Amino acid sequence: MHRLVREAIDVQALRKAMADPADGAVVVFEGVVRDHARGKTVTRLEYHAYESMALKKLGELCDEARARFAIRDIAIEHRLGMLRPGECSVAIVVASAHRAAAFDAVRFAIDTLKQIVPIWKREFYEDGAVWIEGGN
Amino acid sequence: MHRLVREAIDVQALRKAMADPADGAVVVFEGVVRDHARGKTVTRLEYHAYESMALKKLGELCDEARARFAIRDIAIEHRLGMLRPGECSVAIVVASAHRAAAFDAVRFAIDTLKQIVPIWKREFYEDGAVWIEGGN
Amino acid sequence: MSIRVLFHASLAEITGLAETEVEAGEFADVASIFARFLADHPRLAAHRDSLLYAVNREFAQPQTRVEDGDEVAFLPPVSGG
Amino acid sequence: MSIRVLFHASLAEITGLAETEVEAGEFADVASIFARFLADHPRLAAHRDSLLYAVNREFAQPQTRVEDGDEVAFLPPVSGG
Repeated sequence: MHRLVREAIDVQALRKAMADPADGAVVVFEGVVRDHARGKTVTRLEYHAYESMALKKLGELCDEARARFAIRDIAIEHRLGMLRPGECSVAIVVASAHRAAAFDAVRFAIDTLKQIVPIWKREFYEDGAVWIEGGN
Repeated sequence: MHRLVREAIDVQALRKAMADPADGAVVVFEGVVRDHARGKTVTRLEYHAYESMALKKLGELCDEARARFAIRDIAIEHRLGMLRPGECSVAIVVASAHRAAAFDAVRFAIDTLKQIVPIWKREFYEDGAVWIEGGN
Repeated sequence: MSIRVLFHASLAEITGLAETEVEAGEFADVASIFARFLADHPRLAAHRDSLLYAVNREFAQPQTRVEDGDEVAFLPPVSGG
Repeated sequence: MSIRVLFHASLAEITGLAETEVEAGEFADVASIFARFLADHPRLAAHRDSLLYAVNREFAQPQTRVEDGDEVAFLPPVSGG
């Protein structure tokens, strides 16, 4: 399951939708809007996506995670629009029988998302706004 | 924060208690009771702890995670008593500015917990029960 | 007989265009479309070395061929997550 | 003048004891306390090579000295998480 959403991400609902009694481990990653970046106070953060391609790439990323790691399932939600510090920008949930594969898959998913999924953030400071190019 | 609890672990509450606008990443690990183990159907799982020592070791483990990794905070809850398949046996939440440290700290915490914290599980099958010795 | 052209994030700000079209017959590849907009928007030059290209929602190269009905997108390095 | 002795999980089942006491003066180290319970509960022998020792909630060795007021615990390999 992968979605782009404009409302707050409900991480708990995403995690509950993944529940299965065969799972022994669930790993959740939440990206959160920080109130500081590049030495400045961040007042808001805007996420923009090339939506049709981002959905395609998120789907491919989930397929690759399922193929490469011994996991049962993976779900990703990325938020778009204007966010405040403390809000969740992306949530990734992986459920598996054993924990090592779940950790590996979540890490693969967020690292790959930051490299290849066409989504961009614009940081708003007290004195202006900047599109961020390139991830970390 | 580290606790041993006899009621269901509220992962969402644990995560919300860790919220801080300086965080950019939150990683959550949930151990879940599997309905199968060792080729058998697991009907229930009982967790027993040497409670005073387990709390001491969990505290040391949290201190070590905070010292070794660039994280803001870590919280661990481990459940004791009788659990059913699908229930959460342990939850670990790490919040940090950047994700790599959060992943490393959660993985260190669950790996170390399984090696040194005096907690044991007894698996109940349809035809009996066995104390499990040694982790994975 | 047209190719849909998309600019995202900072590139949309520079061109003032999020979405437009060009005549399919006039452009053989992605690079020729970029050159056409570079002529009108010289500030794009500063992004030339870092930008990513997509044709029909798949990453592409400057020399990737384009044809009628294609969707060509110019993308800054991504920064989601 | 006593030492508190704890058995956990499978060891409590074997000994039928979760918690008991021994006279402090009669035991110099952890191993001597284990030997005392091994005599009464020979099934403990099968666990000798794998078990863990703790004195006052810290991991210890068979040769760790014990004294009045100590809490000595015998622990199977842990399996929490």
